[in-house]
Amino acid sequence: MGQRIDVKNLNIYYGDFLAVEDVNINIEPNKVTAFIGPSGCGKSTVLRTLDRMHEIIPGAHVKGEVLLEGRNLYDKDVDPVAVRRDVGMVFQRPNPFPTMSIRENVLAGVKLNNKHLSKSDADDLVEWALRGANLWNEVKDRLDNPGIGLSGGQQQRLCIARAVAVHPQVLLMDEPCSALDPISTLAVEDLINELKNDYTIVIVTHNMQQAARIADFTAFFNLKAVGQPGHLEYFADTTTMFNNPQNEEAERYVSGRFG
Amino acid sequence: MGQRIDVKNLNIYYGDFLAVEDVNINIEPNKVTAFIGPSGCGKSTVLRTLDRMHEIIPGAHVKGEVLLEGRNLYDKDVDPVAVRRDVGMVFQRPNPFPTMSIRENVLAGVKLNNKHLSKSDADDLVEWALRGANLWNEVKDRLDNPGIGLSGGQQQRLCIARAVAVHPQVLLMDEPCSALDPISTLAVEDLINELKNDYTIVIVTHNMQQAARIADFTAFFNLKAVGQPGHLEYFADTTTMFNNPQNEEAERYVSGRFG
Amino acid sequence: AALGACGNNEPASSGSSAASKSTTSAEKISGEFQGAGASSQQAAVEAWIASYQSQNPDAKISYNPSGSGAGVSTFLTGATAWAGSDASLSDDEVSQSKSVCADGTAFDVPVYISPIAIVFNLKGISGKDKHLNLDGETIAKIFDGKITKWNDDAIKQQNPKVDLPDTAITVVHRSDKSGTTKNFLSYVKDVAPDAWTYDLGENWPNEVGQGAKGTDGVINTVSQADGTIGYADASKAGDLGTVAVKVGDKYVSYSAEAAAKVVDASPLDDSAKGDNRVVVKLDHTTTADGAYPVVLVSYDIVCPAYKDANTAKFVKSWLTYVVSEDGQKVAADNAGSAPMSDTLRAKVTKSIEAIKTK
Amino acid sequence: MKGAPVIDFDKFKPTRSMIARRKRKDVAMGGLISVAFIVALIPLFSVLWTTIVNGVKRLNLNFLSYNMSGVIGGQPTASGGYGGIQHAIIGTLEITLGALLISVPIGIMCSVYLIEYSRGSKFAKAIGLLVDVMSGVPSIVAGLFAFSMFTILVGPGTFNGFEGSVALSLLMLPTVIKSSEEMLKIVPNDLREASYALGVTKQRTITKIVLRTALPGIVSGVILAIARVVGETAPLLMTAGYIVTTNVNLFSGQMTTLPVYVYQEYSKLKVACPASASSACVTDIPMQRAWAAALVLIIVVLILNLIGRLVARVFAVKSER
Amino acid sequence: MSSEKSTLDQPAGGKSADKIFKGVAYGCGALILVVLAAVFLFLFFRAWPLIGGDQKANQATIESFTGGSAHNFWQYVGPLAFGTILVAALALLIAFFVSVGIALFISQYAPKGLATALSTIVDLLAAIPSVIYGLWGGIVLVPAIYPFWNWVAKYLGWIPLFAGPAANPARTVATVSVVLAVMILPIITSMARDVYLQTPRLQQEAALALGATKWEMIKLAVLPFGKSGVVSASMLGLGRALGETMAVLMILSPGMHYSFKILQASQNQTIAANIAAQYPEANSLGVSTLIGTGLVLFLITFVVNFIARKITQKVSA
Ligand SMILES: Nc1ncnc2c1ncn2[C@@H]1O[C@H](COP(=O)(O)OP(=O)(O)OP(=O)(O)O)[C@@H](O)[C@H]1O
Ligand SMILES: Nc1ncnc2c1ncn2[C@@H]1O[C@H](COP(=O)(O)OP(=O)(O)OP(=O)(O)O)[C@@H](O)[C@H]1O
Ligand SMILES: [Mg+2]
Ligand SMILES: [Mg+2]
Ligand SMILES: O=P([O-])([O-])[O-]
Repeated sequence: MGQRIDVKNLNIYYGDFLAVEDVNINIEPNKVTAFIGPSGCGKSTVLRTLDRMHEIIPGAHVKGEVLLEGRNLYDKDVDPVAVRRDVGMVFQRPNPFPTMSIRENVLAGVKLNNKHLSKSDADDLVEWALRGANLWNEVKDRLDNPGIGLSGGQQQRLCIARAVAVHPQVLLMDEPCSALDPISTLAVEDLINELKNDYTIVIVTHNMQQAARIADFTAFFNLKAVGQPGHLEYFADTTTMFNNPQNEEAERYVSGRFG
Repeated sequence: MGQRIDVKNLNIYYGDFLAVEDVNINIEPNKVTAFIGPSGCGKSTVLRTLDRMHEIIPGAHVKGEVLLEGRNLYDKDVDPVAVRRDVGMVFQRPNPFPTMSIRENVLAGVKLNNKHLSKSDADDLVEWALRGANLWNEVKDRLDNPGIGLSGGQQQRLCIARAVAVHPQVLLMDEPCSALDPISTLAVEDLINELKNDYTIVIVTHNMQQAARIADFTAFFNLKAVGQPGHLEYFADTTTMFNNPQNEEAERYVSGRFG
Repeated sequence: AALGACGNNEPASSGSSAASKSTTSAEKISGEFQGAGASSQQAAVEAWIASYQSQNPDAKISYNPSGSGAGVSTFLTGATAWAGSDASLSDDEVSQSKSVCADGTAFDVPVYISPIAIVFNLKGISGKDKHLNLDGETIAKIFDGKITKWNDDAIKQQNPKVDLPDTAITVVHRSDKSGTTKNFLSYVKDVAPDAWTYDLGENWPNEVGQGAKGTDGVINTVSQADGTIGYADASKAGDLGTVAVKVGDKYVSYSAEAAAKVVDASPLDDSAKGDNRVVVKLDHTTTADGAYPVVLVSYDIVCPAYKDANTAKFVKSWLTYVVSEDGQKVAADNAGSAPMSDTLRAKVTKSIEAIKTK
Repeated sequence: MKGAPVIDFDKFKPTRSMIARRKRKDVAMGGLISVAFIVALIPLFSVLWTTIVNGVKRLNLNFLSYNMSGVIGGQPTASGGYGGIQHAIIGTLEITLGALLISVPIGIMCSVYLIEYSRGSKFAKAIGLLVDVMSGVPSIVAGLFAFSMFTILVGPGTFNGFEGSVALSLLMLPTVIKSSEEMLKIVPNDLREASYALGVTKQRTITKIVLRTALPGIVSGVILAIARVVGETAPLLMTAGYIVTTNVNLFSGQMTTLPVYVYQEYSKLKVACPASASSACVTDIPMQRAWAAALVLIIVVLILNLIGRLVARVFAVKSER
Repeated sequence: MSSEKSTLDQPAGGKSADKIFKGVAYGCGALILVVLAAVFLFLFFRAWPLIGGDQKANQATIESFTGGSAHNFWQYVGPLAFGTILVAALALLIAFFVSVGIALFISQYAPKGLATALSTIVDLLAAIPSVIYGLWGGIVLVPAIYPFWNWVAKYLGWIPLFAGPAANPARTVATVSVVLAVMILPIITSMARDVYLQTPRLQQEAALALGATKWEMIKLAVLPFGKSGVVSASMLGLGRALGETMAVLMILSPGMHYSFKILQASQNQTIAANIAAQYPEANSLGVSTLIGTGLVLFLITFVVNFIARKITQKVSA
């Protein structure tokens, strides 16, 4: 089952540069929450603070709290490595490990953590994860082929399978479809719809139609000007956001001519 | 003024592989013609044959005719270098020359034929091209700064300025907005709308809304299966294409849920 | 063939008519021993090692032809049992040796006497066993750049039968510090003191012609162009023409015997400070019949006592073999050197006897 | 377009002569480049050709399986050969292996430090600069360094294979660091992030993902570094010394390597044949041996290169596309 | 299948391995500093007698090295440094344009099959040991190139650089430069080719789409892109030429002059070759002197690389 995330007074910095200001947001378990907003407003930045991936960038740090089921991820004694096991992430461009087969890719999270898995456990896990990612039928006959031999859409689903194989409670996705063609996008969207039964999902998207199609809640981020920090402008359930937003900026944005 | 292009029985090969089959299309002068279709159907490939950029790839060649105002570009005695002067091209990702300033980038093409450009001529030309690309106001104070210091959208417009500065008759654009954020996309779309007064424009786009917004005519390319050659499935004016297509495949494609 | 023990070749059967009598009484030597030094001795030392090891199969001897200077420095650190050197020890080196020798100071004995050939390459004239006659003064003037053409009168007069061309002379000398240079120059300086006024040393003193590294460099350079002249260890002269040097009123071309003669006719250097030293003071101005005065004498440098008795035993037996008639013959056969005379051998043997093996 | 200057484009129209001139220039430059190419190949092929032609004369199994002990002048040995390079091959292998064992772990870890841990920090920049500087250290200076170091630390007159390894490792180190650095750089950041996002520690990410992905490149970089030092002569002359017998102990006693052998044989130039010698005595055997050993050296380098390529291919990131 | 319980408070494994690994990596980074310092210090200690030792003895050593033409260390090392730089600069000058030409030929002109074959050959040639170039240069090239130098001296002799008569055999700076050029050519070529091949397609297509000819495309896109890479390749080549020992040793007839007469013999000598030539016959003080010159060579390469690095930084910025 998914877990809930509560973000409190979060300020996010790259070195001295305040990239995102004072975010407060409650992300419901087992729902899909979409982040939308113009480029540079900090969607990816906020998303990455939810599993402390943000910290990988030298100098990047946060002030404020991110509570996962009430526990602050940024507490001194929390190990970011452990956080990332609970909160999985899928990236904009599919990034299977090029040296690994499909099977190895799925098992990567487990194996890299030095856990020893019996062959049959591993087989079960691979099948479970690939079925979960809607990919099993397409690849079950070639599990030992390299992962990067798959098409873009398949690769992205493989990455999702890899992420779910470590049993996270939350799944973060940063524009998971933007590098995909329409048919692959469809497959991934279908998958997201299914995954929310088991996970809490946060997805960044540029594509408002996509947000409207798959999200339960939508957060609209904005920024006043380039160089200014981004902020959470408006947060609402998706229907409200797209049909009747109570925020002028959000309305301008969702009714804008861009697709 | 723009020129018309007539493509007749064009087959396009990469080595032995027939990538696109038997294309016949008439591209009207001073109109915007959009190429749409699923990934891999050959949109870029066809576009690149229109200024013989195709030939740069080793082994790539064509059979058939591409007539620019009645003159076959592929005639034996036609110099591809001359063709490319008449038919400009803008690419998917902005590609200003990294070692050059904004000003030098704009003049790069002109300088090839005019070794000794007077300062005032050059100044005029730079201003003209940058105004034409809707970029003048943003960069007029820093023309000597490097071109790659600009934002993505600005870079793309700089590339358009560079292309128009050699005063082509036709402008080819291969997904010029796909790497841009919505605001920059808007700027480029506005620009295309203005440019068609002076040029014939052919644009490849993944984004159907974009095609609907800016194109006068739309060509829908399709392919039967991966590995099969692509082909021109349906060609119509944009209104017909999006509202009342007379082709089943096209209808399925434009009414799909993707956007 | 199966790999020899570690790829070692058994000593060649021919050439070394095993030195049976000189070392029969001596006990067999075993162990590993190293020497280093003069490259001029290399060919001779390789032959000696091969023959010596055939009598002492348990002795493993190696010689690094790193150069006289490096050889002596290494010896003075105690890392090698002996050094080969084209120059006798300096006073400084003798006193330094106190710290490596178990007792007393190091001494040098001649082991390798070799004629230095003055080689030239002149189209139509040079060739194997072809000679030009030159006296010391002419040689000095050529090597000092005073005579620049092969058809210079000075050369013509001494070679009336040869049709000398109007070719420019290119002098080729050693560019590295060299015992060969020092010996060649001391000949020139002794016989033509007016024509050759430079200080004596192991480096080439003037800026005439071209320099080349090593004997091989000189020979290669001389072979590569018309009109060249140089000097090199005679065993490497090969197909080049060589100069017959004026001794008395005859012209003598190089040979081992002719070289041996001049050594016999030369006194020992009394100024050499230190015990047991045998340093030959070559008499280049000799007029002895059939003597060839351009000669290189190369020494072995050893201690009178070693910290390790086995090393001392080895050095003693090694030197005994090297200067023995057999040893000298092996060198003469394989390196073209001049066997030392019995008189000289007697003096050398006396010094060798001084090595304490107990 | 409001405010834009009016441009008379006819003025910029390419003239016929201009077009012709550009064409001519294009053809001329193409020609010049091709000529440069051919001119350069002449000496390069001459080097190869000379070595091969002169080298094959003496290159046989006997030459490869015997050392130079017991070889007297130009006379044949008991085995029917004229001595060989077995000792030099062993010396080359051991000394190079020694250098490899020193420089590869340090080099790779240093590049890991530069790319993974401190990209862009001041200290890293300083080290990057020093690595660049180090890649310019002349081989003879490396030799002098090893020589001085052993003289001071072990004692004067020390010659052994390991001393040579130290000198060579100094030459290999920057090459290894730089090539590994390049290879680590091109590992997409995506992969690191993907690994971190799976909750993998940094150390395991680096060893299991980053280094593994970069492995083919690193290996071929290392092999090229070997190929570069395997031909070093001057630094080995002053550190590893020269010996005619086979020495398998890297840490004690002198060792001959192939390039040193080539140089030593070249220096001998000729040998004398005693009057009594049979016709089997060859006076210019040293030069023949030098060329044959040079040929072996080239073949060794060639094989190393091929292995490098092969390894790169075998370990290459597999892809079906 | 997912567990309810958060694992946040379970310690993640591999923490100590992480720390150790990081420590080792840091250590290896710092080691580079230590090594270079060690190189400098060991050479410096060994060369110390030059400064701190008996100056009379030093003078005697240097006079014996030079036959009395130099009396102190600086007089000795000056012409050597000059010769080193002259030879290396000439070699680079010759090799640079040819290398760029070959690299362009391989990366831009040659058809794919030929390009691959040529690349392989160039890579192999880059690995040929310098002792072989020395052998070849000394034995094959010296006699072969004399007629050419003779011609140059005759017709271009009015240029001071080519002042005749050309030495025969041609064991001159000119010949050595050619050999070194041949030697560094594959090195520069192989690196230049690699950067040229990496020129983004997009840049090349941008140029061609503007109506550029092939050469103009190269000038617009390929050369600027490759500039910093080619500069560092050249510097690598220069470094190699500066430090080359055996090839110079086996070919050059040395001299100790500040001379530009590259066709004449006995004009210049390089530091590296001089060390190799004098080292075997040098006594302990002589070795110190030679190590002193080695230190100077080290500093020269240090400065050259430092400048090169600055140049590449500027170009790529
Ligand atoms: N690594 C970084 N270092 C410094 N600043 C950064 C970094 N990454 C992003 N930023 C800055 O942080 C701000 C937010 O960027 P972010 O990438 O989160 O925006 P975004 O909404 O995801 O945009 P997009 O839609 O283009 O992905 C921007 O001003 C950006 O310039
Ligand atoms: N350089 C090339 N060499 C060989 N085949 C190619 C090359 N470029 C494209 N193709 C093939 O030609 C076909 C058409 O490709 P093209 O890039 O024109 O499609 P597209 O419609 O532009 O796709 P996309 O929307 O992804 O840009 C595809 O099958 C593709 O694999
Ligand atoms: Mg983003
Ligand atoms: Mg395309
Ligand atoms: O043996 P040399 O001293 O002349 O090299």
